[in-house]
Amino acid sequence: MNSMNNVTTIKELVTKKITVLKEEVIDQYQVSFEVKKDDVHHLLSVLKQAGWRQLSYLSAVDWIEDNEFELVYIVFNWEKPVHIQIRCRIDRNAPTMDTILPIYPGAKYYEREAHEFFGIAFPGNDSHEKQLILENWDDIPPLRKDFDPKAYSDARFPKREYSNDHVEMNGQKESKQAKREERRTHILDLIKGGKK
Amino acid sequence: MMINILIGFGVALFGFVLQTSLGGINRKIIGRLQKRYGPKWYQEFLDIFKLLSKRAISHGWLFDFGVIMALGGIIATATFMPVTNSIVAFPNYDNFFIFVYLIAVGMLGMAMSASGSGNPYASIGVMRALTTMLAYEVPFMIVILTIIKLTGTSSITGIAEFQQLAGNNWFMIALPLGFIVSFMALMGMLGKKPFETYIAPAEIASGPMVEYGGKQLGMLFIMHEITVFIEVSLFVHLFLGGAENILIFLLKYAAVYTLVNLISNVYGRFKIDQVVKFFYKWPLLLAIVQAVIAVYLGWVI
Amino acid sequence: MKSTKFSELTQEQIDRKWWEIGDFFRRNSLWMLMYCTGCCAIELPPAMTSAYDMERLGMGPMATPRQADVLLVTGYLSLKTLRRLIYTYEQMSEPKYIVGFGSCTINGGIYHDSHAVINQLDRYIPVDVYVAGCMPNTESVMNGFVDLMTLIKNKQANGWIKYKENNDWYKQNQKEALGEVKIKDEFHE
Amino acid sequence: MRKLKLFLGPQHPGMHGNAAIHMYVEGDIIKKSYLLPGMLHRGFEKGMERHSFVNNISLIPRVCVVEPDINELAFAMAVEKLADLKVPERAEWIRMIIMELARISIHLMAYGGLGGPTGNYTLMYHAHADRNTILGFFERITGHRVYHQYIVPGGVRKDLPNDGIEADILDFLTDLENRYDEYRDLGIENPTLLARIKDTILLPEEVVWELGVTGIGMRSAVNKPYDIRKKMPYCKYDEVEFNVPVSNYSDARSRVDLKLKEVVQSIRIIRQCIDKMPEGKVRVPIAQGQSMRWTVPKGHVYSVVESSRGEFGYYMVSNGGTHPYRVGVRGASYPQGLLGIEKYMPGTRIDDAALWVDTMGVCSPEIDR
Repeated sequence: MNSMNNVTTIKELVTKKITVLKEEVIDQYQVSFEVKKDDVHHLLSVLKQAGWRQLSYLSAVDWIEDNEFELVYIVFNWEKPVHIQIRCRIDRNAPTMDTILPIYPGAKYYEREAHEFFGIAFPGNDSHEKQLILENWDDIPPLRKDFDPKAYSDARFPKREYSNDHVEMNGQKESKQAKREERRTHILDLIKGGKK
Repeated sequence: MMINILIGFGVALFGFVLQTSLGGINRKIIGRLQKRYGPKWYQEFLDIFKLLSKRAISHGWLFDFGVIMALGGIIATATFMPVTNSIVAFPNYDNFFIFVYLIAVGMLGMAMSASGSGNPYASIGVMRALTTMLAYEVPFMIVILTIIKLTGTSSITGIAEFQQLAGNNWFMIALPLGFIVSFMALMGMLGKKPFETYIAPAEIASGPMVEYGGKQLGMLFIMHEITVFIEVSLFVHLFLGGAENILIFLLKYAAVYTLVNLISNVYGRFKIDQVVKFFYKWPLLLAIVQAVIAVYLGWVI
Repeated sequence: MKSTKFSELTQEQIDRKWWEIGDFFRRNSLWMLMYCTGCCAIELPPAMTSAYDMERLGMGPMATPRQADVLLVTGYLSLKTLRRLIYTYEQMSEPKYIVGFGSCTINGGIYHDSHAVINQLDRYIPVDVYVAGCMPNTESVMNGFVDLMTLIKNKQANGWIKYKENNDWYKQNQKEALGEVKIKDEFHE
Repeated sequence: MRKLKLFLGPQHPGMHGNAAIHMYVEGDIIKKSYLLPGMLHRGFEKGMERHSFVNNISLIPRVCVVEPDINELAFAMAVEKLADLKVPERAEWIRMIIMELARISIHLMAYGGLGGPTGNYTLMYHAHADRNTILGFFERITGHRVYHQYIVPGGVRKDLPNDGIEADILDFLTDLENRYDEYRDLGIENPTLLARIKDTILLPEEVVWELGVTGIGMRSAVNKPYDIRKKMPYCKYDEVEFNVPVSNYSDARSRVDLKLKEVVQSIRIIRQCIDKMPEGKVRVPIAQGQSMRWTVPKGHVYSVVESSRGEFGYYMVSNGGTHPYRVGVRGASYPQGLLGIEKYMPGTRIDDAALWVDTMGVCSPEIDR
């Protein structure tokens, strides 16, 4: 199959140049490479020259148990339609990653957003520290796993108090089942002619 | 004198009522064209009185004074307006140039007040309104001067009577090119769609009116209705042969205003530079050609 | 003594009569502000255009807050929007009304646990009519507007008076949620 | 000349979403501009981590308000890839019908939206009237007008109703096709509108590659059928015939023109779908009644669909639990909305700012999330 060929050529292209920690073929249109932090820029520029000219997505995943952030770069080539995920782990305590702006200028706002939601610094991208989506944010970056939005919301935004509870919890009031049963027996009684 | 002034105010009131109800009816007609039911015919009255019933916010005395000046100037202009040949408040003063100068007072008041609000969108809107005015005035004036040259008078009733005396030979037919030019100019004056540039809600958030609300906006709406009345009835008198009685006036007035609305309904709006370029291209050329044909060659039907 | 009291009373009555006449005009010509704060705004175009045609009730979109009578809070309010909404509401000329759309304005709705969305709109600005649902049908949107008209007729749509009388309470709540209400947003540059 | 700072939005009739453009103007020319996003931020990505895979079905359509179905499909495809679910064939065809109906409705809305900045409101009313008919079809099929929650992992929620909906859809499409020329005359063939949209708001090819613009913006500039539906077909797009309209000169007019041409192609696709649709099941049961305990195997996947504005993707990470570990949304209008406005809006006039946003297809909810 033609599109499977694409995947194999990519594999050859990538493994020839860079040591890949882990590779995965998700399906015929998608492959994933996990590489070392220092290799990302090299790999991205190799891929860009090979035709993967579009940066589709850039974000991070918070692996709090490993105490690491995982950065994900997804690039795409319209001629050989394969999405390539490039993932690398960085330290969670002082997360920094050099910007990829020289390679993909479109990454500017993705990096700014990653800084806002994860607190990852991107030296080289001079606007990465400005606020983008949040305003006057005063807590830890909200997409980190140790941030609890429910607690934040409870503390900041009071909930509406309802004077009577319209949600029937099981057990406290008679259940719908019992009511239905009662109605049924009542109707049966009527049919039988119990009340006269 | 007193009675003349009373008739003058009567004309202004008549113009307001006429234009407001016709505006509502036109909104309904346009609603039908847009596949919907449309508002009530008296919706414009409700809107204006609602605005007058609201509380006002002031942005300084210039802002308030400008609105009053605009409304006063326009009412003063309307008092000079002949409705039919016989209903004229000041019979010898219904000169065309009086309207040109008095309308400027109203416009100036509005421009002053809008700039006094301090909103940048308002000043952009005022600038655009003045630019549009500069654009349509030139071809329009050439056509009007042709008419004045032909009739030998600049009195509105005089021009209307001239047309009626010539066997209802309206200037609409006698000066076809001039009619087309001044119809475009009328659409520019009324701020109808291809030339709606100075209102342009999606660009500059309704331009000069951006800071108005409540009573001031209500007054500006009244002013706008009377301005439309003045401009459309000027057009009726100059090109459609005026009116012998009030029924004919209403008919002609409604026809012109509805036509303007129908045309503007299917158009988008130009940018301000396109408005200027447009008016300085074909209408100006047509107006000059018309003037040459009519005045020097004398080819008037 | 008696006569002055009598005349005062008539003045009040006259004012009330005027207010009632004003109410007639106000409820028949509600101009709404074109501000799409959230996702329920997607049901406004059908309400405005041919299918339901809001204009037959005298309602129409207006460009700026000064000109508008009704503020439609269409859906969830993130903190950033709430700040702008307060600016907008305070710019509108009185009498002014607010219609809250969707469950999100009532109790947070589907975003009740979000870090960015407030839960209860009427703590920050007064609301006259709520339209429930996520998202409310166009029929219920139109019904909400008719309800607002009835409320104006019955003199119950007085949220703007409440906002003036309890201004301290509202300001306090706004401050709790937003920190400083009026900020300069130059820091985004 | 005095430099003014102007705010286009958030409360401005020219902005269609809740976002603001701050611009510095000299005369009528914009010298500097940037988007102020975030007014529709709801913390979606965090919210999805807090809901189970099944509960997320009701949350996801709300990411992009004007076009909810692409979210449902992208999410469902991501979960299906992770959990290795095989979707019944009929469900794939029904999904395609829904997607293409949604595409027609969003293109009509965008085309009518052209009437806003240019002032041709008649166009807007007509387009919205037709869009409302499509919303009516959605209500009959799914029970909801806007947020359908219809495309779920494993198929679609229920079968098409048995009241002749196919015939009604075909009738409507024929009607729409008959009025296609009328639409063009009212909109992009209209001389006053042409003056506004022709040769303005250019998007050259190198800018497309620099920003990463996809969808109609890209296809109008590079003259190649770069469409996800063609390049990496999902559903049954490889079994239907359709063209991808392209052009090599991207101004506002050609982008709107492509939208209208895509409507024609969508009509073609829906006709084929209704023709070829087999009978059968529409859903594989996923959780067997235990929706809170249904786990999805470990993995990470990026699933894309072609939205009306371009490539719309979900990046999903599962750690083998009941909840997704991380969901990232790639909004289709992210590149042109943020970087595009900052870099390429300066130089245009204030008149064109609203038109810029409109024809580039900037959808603020998917930028903010």
